[in-house]
Amino acid sequence: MFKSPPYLLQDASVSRVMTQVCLALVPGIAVYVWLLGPAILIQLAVASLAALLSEALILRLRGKPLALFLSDGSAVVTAWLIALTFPPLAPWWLVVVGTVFAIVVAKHLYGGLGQNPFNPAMIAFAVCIVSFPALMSQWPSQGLHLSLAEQANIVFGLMPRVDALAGATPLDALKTALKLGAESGIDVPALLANQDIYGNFAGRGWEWVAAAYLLGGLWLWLRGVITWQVPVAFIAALTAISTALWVYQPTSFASPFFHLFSGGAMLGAFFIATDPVSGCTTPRGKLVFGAGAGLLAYLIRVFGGYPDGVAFAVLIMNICVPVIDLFCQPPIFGMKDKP
Amino acid sequence: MTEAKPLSASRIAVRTALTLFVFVVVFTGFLAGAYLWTKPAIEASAAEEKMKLVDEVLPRGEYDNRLLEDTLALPPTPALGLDEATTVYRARRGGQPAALVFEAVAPDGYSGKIRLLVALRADGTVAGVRVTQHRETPGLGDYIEPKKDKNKARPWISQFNGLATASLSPRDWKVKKDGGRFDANAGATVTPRAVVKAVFRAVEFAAANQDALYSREGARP
Amino acid sequence: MISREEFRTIAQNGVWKQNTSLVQILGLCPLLAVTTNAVNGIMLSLATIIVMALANVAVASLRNLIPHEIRIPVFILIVAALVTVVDLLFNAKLHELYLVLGIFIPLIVTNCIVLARVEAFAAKNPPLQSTFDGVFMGIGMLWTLGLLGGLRELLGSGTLLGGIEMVFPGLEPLQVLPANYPGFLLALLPPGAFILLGCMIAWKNWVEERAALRAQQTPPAPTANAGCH
Amino acid sequence: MSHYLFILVGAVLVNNVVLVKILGLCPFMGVSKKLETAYGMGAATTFVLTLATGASYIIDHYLLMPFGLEYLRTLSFIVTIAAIVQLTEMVIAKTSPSLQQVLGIYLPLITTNCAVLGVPLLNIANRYNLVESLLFGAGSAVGFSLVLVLFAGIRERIEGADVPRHFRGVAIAMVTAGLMSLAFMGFAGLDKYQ
Amino acid sequence: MELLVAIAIMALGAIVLGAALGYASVKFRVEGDPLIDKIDSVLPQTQCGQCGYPGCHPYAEAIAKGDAEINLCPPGGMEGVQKLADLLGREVKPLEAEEKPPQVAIIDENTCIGCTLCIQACPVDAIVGAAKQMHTIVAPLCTGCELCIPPCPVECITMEPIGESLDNWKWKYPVVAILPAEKKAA
Amino acid sequence: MFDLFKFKGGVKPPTNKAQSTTLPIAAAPLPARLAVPLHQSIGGTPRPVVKAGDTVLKGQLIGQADGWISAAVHAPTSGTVRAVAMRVQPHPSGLDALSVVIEPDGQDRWIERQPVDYGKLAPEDVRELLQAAGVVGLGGAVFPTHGKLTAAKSVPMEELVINGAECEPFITCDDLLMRERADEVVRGIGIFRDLLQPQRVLIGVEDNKPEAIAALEAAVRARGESFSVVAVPTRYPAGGAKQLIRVLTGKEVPAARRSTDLGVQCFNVATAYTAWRAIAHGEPVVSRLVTLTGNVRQPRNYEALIGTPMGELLAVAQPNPDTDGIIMGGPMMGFLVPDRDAPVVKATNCLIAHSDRLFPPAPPEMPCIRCGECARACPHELQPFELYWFARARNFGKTQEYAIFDCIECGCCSYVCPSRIPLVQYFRFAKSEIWAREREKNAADGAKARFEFKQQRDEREKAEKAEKLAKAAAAQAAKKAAEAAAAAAGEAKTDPAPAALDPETAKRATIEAAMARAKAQREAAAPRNTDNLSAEQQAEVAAIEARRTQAAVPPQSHPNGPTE
Ligand SMILES: Cc1cc2nc3c(=O)[nH]c(=O)nc-3n(C[C@H](O)[C@H](O)[C@H](O)COP(=O)(O)O)c2cc1C
Ligand SMILES: Cc1cc2nc3c(=O)[nH]c(=O)nc-3n(C[C@H](O)[C@H](O)[C@H](O)COP(=O)(O)O)c2cc1C
Ligand SMILES: Cc1cc2nc3c(=O)[nH]c(=O)nc-3n(C[C@H](O)[C@H](O)[C@H](O)COP(=O)(O)O)c2cc1C
Ligand SMILES: Cc1cc2nc3c(=O)[nH]c(=O)nc-3n(C[C@H](O)[C@H](O)[C@H](O)CO)c2cc1C
Ligand code: SF4
Ligand code: SF4
Ligand code: SF4
Ligand code: SF4
Ligand code: FES
Repeated sequence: MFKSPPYLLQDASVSRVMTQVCLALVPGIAVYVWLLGPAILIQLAVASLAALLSEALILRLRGKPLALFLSDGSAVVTAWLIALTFPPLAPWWLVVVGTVFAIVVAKHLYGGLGQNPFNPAMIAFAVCIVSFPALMSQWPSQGLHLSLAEQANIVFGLMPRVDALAGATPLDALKTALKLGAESGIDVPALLANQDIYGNFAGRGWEWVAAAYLLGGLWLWLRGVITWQVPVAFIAALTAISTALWVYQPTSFASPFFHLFSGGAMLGAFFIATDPVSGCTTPRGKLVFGAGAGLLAYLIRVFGGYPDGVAFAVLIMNICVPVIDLFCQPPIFGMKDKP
Repeated sequence: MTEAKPLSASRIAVRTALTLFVFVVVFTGFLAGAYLWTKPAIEASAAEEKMKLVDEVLPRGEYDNRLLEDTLALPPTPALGLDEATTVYRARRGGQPAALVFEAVAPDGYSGKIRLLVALRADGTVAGVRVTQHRETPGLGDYIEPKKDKNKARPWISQFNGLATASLSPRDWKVKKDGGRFDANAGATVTPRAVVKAVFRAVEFAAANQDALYSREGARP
Repeated sequence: MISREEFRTIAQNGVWKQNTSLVQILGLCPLLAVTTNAVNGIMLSLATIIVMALANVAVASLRNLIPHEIRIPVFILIVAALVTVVDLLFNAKLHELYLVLGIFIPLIVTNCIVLARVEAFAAKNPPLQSTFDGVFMGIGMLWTLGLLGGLRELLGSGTLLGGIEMVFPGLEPLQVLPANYPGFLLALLPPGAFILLGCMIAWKNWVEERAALRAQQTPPAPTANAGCH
Repeated sequence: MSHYLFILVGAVLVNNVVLVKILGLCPFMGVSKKLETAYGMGAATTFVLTLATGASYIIDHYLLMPFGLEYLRTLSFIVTIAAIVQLTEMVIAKTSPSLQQVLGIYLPLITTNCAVLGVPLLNIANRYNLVESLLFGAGSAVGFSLVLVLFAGIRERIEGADVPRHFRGVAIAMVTAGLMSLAFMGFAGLDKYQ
Repeated sequence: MELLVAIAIMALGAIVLGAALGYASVKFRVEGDPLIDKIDSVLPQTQCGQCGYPGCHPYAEAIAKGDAEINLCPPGGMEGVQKLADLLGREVKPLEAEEKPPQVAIIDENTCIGCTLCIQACPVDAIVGAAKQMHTIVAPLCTGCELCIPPCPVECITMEPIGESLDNWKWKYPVVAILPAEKKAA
Repeated sequence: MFDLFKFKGGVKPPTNKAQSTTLPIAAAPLPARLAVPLHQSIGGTPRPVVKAGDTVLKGQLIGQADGWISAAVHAPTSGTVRAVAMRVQPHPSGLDALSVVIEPDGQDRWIERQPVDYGKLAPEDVRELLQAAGVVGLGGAVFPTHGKLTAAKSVPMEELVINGAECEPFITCDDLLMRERADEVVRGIGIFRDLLQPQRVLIGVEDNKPEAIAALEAAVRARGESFSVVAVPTRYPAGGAKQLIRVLTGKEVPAARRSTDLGVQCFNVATAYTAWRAIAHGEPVVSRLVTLTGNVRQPRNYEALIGTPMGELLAVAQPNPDTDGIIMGGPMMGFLVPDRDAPVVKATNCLIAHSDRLFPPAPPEMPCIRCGECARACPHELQPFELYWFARARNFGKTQEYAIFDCIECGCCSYVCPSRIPLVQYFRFAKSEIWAREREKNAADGAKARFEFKQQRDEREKAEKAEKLAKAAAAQAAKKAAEAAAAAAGEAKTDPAPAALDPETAKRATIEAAMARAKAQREAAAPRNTDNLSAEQQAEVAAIEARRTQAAVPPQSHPNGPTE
């Protein structure tokens, strides 16, 4: 018997933490299915399966206990976040490539759970958007209603990828429109007035999905799974910069509301930037991390080459984590008056 | 090594400088020799390189002058999207103007400028267009380059071949999605829009200044 | 002259044991930048081999004439002169490839391998050994660049020997994977280069570990005899 | 004015010498095991690189171009750079033994840092004028130092990770550099107004 | 002509740079090598000579000069090799000899003839005694280098591993509960 | 009411205190044999003053304090000393240490006790009395109390904090002490107050002990003292001295400083009680209150003699059959005693009968997910996961950068960790490695200094010898010159050297055998690394060899050496 003090332990476990994250995603997924169709469920299943299988394989190769690590739930969280950030009708192999890359390269080459410096789900997204930009920017066009079977057929390549499905997310559409520039006579308010695409205040349908993520995120915070610093800093930074530019030139920049409720902003603020493993851990570091991610996300989505910037923003901040944490160490007991 | 008594700094400096001098003289001489020896070959292959590009936009058979030597220096021309000086090549057949080969830039590609080489015949038809430099997204926007285009038989860029500019209205110079006559790959219309717009502007500019371009004194053979 | 044994060590070191890319971790820039296909990598390696061999000869022969304090500038001078000659040759004879390789031909000068070998080997050894050293170091570089280039090409576009037409006009690249292979673009981009090189280094570690294990399992005969009862 | 800003941002982030242009990798890999050395190497490289771009611009414009001697660029640049490095080394050794202790073994490596020759050559390819060249040079150097320091931070952390045996050391560092480079692709397009 | 211009210009550069370098090499010459001290501070200061050098400092000099590998000091153990590798940026190499547990020398008091040979041999003055008197080793001072063993004419010195006591007891590395699922690699 | 401050972190494990507070304190039965360790407090190990066979009386000195930071040890009962030998210790290592084994005679006869009126004594004398009585901190650190009873010179003593918090689950000995012996506790506090002269005296008791608070308040009132009895919120580790000081005074004592530098000092209530008994009754510390609880049928507090074997003591509380170990201390900071024969010592406040039912084994350790729970729980506001990360990788330099020595090993971090990492174990491991390294480094520095000194000495001796030789040669030359001058005719001269050598060669033969053996051994050891040495090195080795051969000369003048 090997036991070490303390002999009392609180009732907590990694799998419980991960389960709570999954639970918190459920409202978002429900709204997603309700407004945008059930394809996302297929993707969630494909991603989870791919994640668990690749994790099992690599655990075996590394001679680690399978059951213990497969049941920790972290691979499922990664898989779900991958599925939720990929286009719902992306071909199944795209999701699999992303997930396997995330689990094998981004996670297990660094030793697995808890040791990866980069957010695996975002690595998956980045790898796929860089490698397969066409497939990663095909979102179902608005008002496209397909049955579950049809959607499954598209995902599994049994049905041609009709052009009708090559819509763009609100962010992408806005960006494309802006690229045409002043000469095309399009200004942002006019564009956003289009209810069909932009719905009430962000992308049609998307705004409610984002709102549900917000709700789930708040629940996570209440449960103590995440702390307030990252989401608050992320949202504050995104709001600040988008408000500033919007006030400065409302014809070319969208409102902060639009930016908060479109794309991956809410998911990013509450579920992705908060990844404890790859994010900052000191309280002040978390503020810097969140603010940096929010700022970069805006810059990339508005001025950069990719329709949404959350993934790259988080990855770029991941790079800075060790240095940020180094400079943000909180003072320890009894040393508060000294810097 | 000789452990002689330390020399003064200036003595050492002179000694080092001289040694280095000798080495430099020897090796520079060697290099200069090599340069002079390869110079003709390099110039030839540079010319050949240029001709290869020109050949892609303008068939050899359509002119009989030494095109690379019949050039005109063009100052920075906003109409061509150019903010630096370039060269216009003038093809003639039997001394008569045959075609102009010149550069143009589409400034509003998906990720920056797209450089084009355009050949416009004297009769107002487009002989061909080639992309010479771009940073469009690989796998998405790069089909404007025939090498990368999945459609090998009829690459996208070949749509410009033989277009009679006079018969087109400005409304036609658009991608189909915007109501024009040019195809574009679904999901990547920013790039073709930019190219089409740039070609249109370039062709208009050349057509308007045709006389001057053919006749202005440049380097003639 | 050079003994067989010496030759073997030089060859082994260059090609495997002291492989510049996988062990010394030098000369990484060309290794990663030009290996979007095997041909580029191989051609640049050939250029490097030429430079390295000639530079080693030159330095080894002149080593006694070079004063210590300007040792490095003179070495660099020699290397730079050779590189420029190679640059001019590529420009003249393989112009297309010259354009593709771009600044990486002049950058052979700063390729750490060249200077490292000049400093570490040629400056201390006679010309013949130095030449071999340069050549084998180059061969080590050649196969790694070729392999990495091939891997990236295959993963990225499903072909092999892309760009061969620039060296041998008339030859065509091989389409290895099915034509509708979507192409894993990442492999052709810098991140793919880094990651694949990381995997190659891990692969070399694995091979060496296996070799070491095998050597342990089959110990030399006398020890085995002594070990049994 | 904003044109200069874009050159600078482009050089530091969008076209980062190490992660995008793939230059200067040997010191990037070699001197990033510890944050401390990374700071020093970054500083030294910034100094040398900025100086090298200035010097090579002057050499190119006032010595080589007037006489049509462009083919001597490589030779003259690199010899000048080597001399600058050696001078720096001597001055540091004399004036700051502590800096020498940290950098002593690495300073000579700067000569063989591709970035130091590559950036001046890129300057010429981009037809930058003196101010632009210096900005691009300094920007590249800052970009180099920045990623070097961040990379060192990550490597220090990975030291403690349970990395699979064969990947320990350089291999995982290489993978990390790859993922950093992937992240840096996010900056793509931020300099497109240049 | 072109050739001459090229040579002239380069020669000019060469003279300027050469002069600057030569001048600087004299003006900025530094004495001594702080590296040696750094290396020396990493070595265990056992002064046992097992590295093949007469003491730690000479070994440090040899390493600094590049004449010696960093893996020759058995008392330093793998940890020492690691530290040297970190300091010098060299590759870690396995130690030349196997590591020994810490030990002290003990003199068998009944056999000792008081010859003082071991006193002369001990590099760290850990042996006390006078001629013809029984000698004793001051255990806390003994570095366990074994240098006193060979000179003893009557073989009365033996090495004993240092046992565990409450004073030097250490908490062990926590047993990692995660074991391979399948049989551990034999 | 009293304004309380807060400390960050902390946890609230189930307290499990009710079980052992139902019955009053009882006296534990006299065991058959007592093993009293000499080292029972921080500081120097007391020197034994008895030997096997001596008879001792209860309270008789058996270990004399060694130095100022050390406290005396006394016989817990009357009887015979059976041995002064190595016996197993109540220590996680299970190692032995010097103990006095006493066989009780069953009469429990006290030596003559001398109560004193400390008011008439100089403060130094009171401190000496306390040291002689073996009064040490009973809160767990067992620091000799007299050592803590001096105020800092530069800082006025503002608060005396009395620690009755008893925050660890299961433990109730201080609670019962305060309930039943509040008066003596208050009188003991009075001694401390008189010695330290603080402006305020604050008695901190966790608010889950209302009876104790009431008893103390009554006692304070009865004595007419001005001490404040303060109920502090129940949260582990509110009883840690630094936390309690923080809660009561708002002061944070950094790890590197003493609390007296901030004008505060802290004592445990039991320490105050023993101090009073020692001064006012002349009774040295020979017993203490021990809570017997956990997997037992009858949890209760006992007054147990120091040296009682733990297994024997626990049996009094009737452990359940599935008991498979004894935890000394609480479940948070205590440890499983490796041997049931380990004795009760002054630090033993509680014995918990352990069973897997009561303390289920932790699920397997998972990797740290950096969730930060531990950092939020750490009362010292450290970053336990960073400490863990570097301790696990054996990067001890980094653990020190992250202030590992500020960790008080309270176990809060391990308690909350969802990955079930035994964090504290990693920290203990890292700390003891760092200490070991420190020891090694000191040893190496010493060795280096001695080596250099020896080298210098050798140099000097060589120089002296050379000088002597030169002088001798000069003298001889002079002599020869004189001789030559005298024998002007130029006689053939004889060389005296061979003659001088002759007797030595003869003597050498006597120990030839020994020398041969030594040589063979030396040669067996020599060849290492000597073949590729540079010329100078070889010269140096040769010089060393030469020195050795030279050194071999002196004993040769004592041919009978080997047979001695
Ligand atoms: C990463 C990424 C890169 C893209 N690159 C290009 C490109 O190079 N060229 C292009 O025309 N569209 C590109 N797009 C697509 C545009 O954002 C936009 O969706 C598309 O051009 C609109 O085409 P549509 O009008 O056919 O929907 C890219 C999209 C993404 C997500
Ligand atoms: C070498 C040493 C000297 C000490 N000297 C004093 C002292 O002069 N005054 C004092 O109040 N405490 C002194 N202490 C005690 C500690 O500061 C601390 O109060 C004691 O360990 C109780 O703390 P704890 O039980 O909270 O761990 C000393 C400790 C050590 C190790
Ligand atoms: C985590 C922790 C918890 C502690 N809990 C208590 C406690 O509940 N009661 C107590 O008297 N001492 C406790 N101590 C010991 C005190 O820190 C301190 O040593 C003691 O109060 C000083 O008094 P003493 O010298 O009289 O023992 C604890 C120490 C630590 C590190
Ligand atoms: C609050 C929270 C957020 C998480 N976010 C992510 C995420 O964005 N991407 C991901 O791959 N895993 C995420 N995980 C799961 C897990 O931490 C991740 O797989 C680790 O990086 C694997 O080592 C999250 C877990 C928690 C508790
Ligand atoms: S082996 Fe190590 S301890 Fe012994 S002398 Fe050499 S360096 Fe010193
Ligand atoms: S006593 Fe012997 S083993 Fe110990 S230090 Fe001296 S020579 Fe070495
Ligand atoms: S509580 Fe455990 S898992 Fe969480 S950060 Fe701390 S050590 Fe890591
Ligand atoms: S054991 Fe140490 S690190 Fe853990 S909570 Fe307590 S003080 Fe903090
Ligand atoms: S090859 Fe570029 S720095 Fe070494």
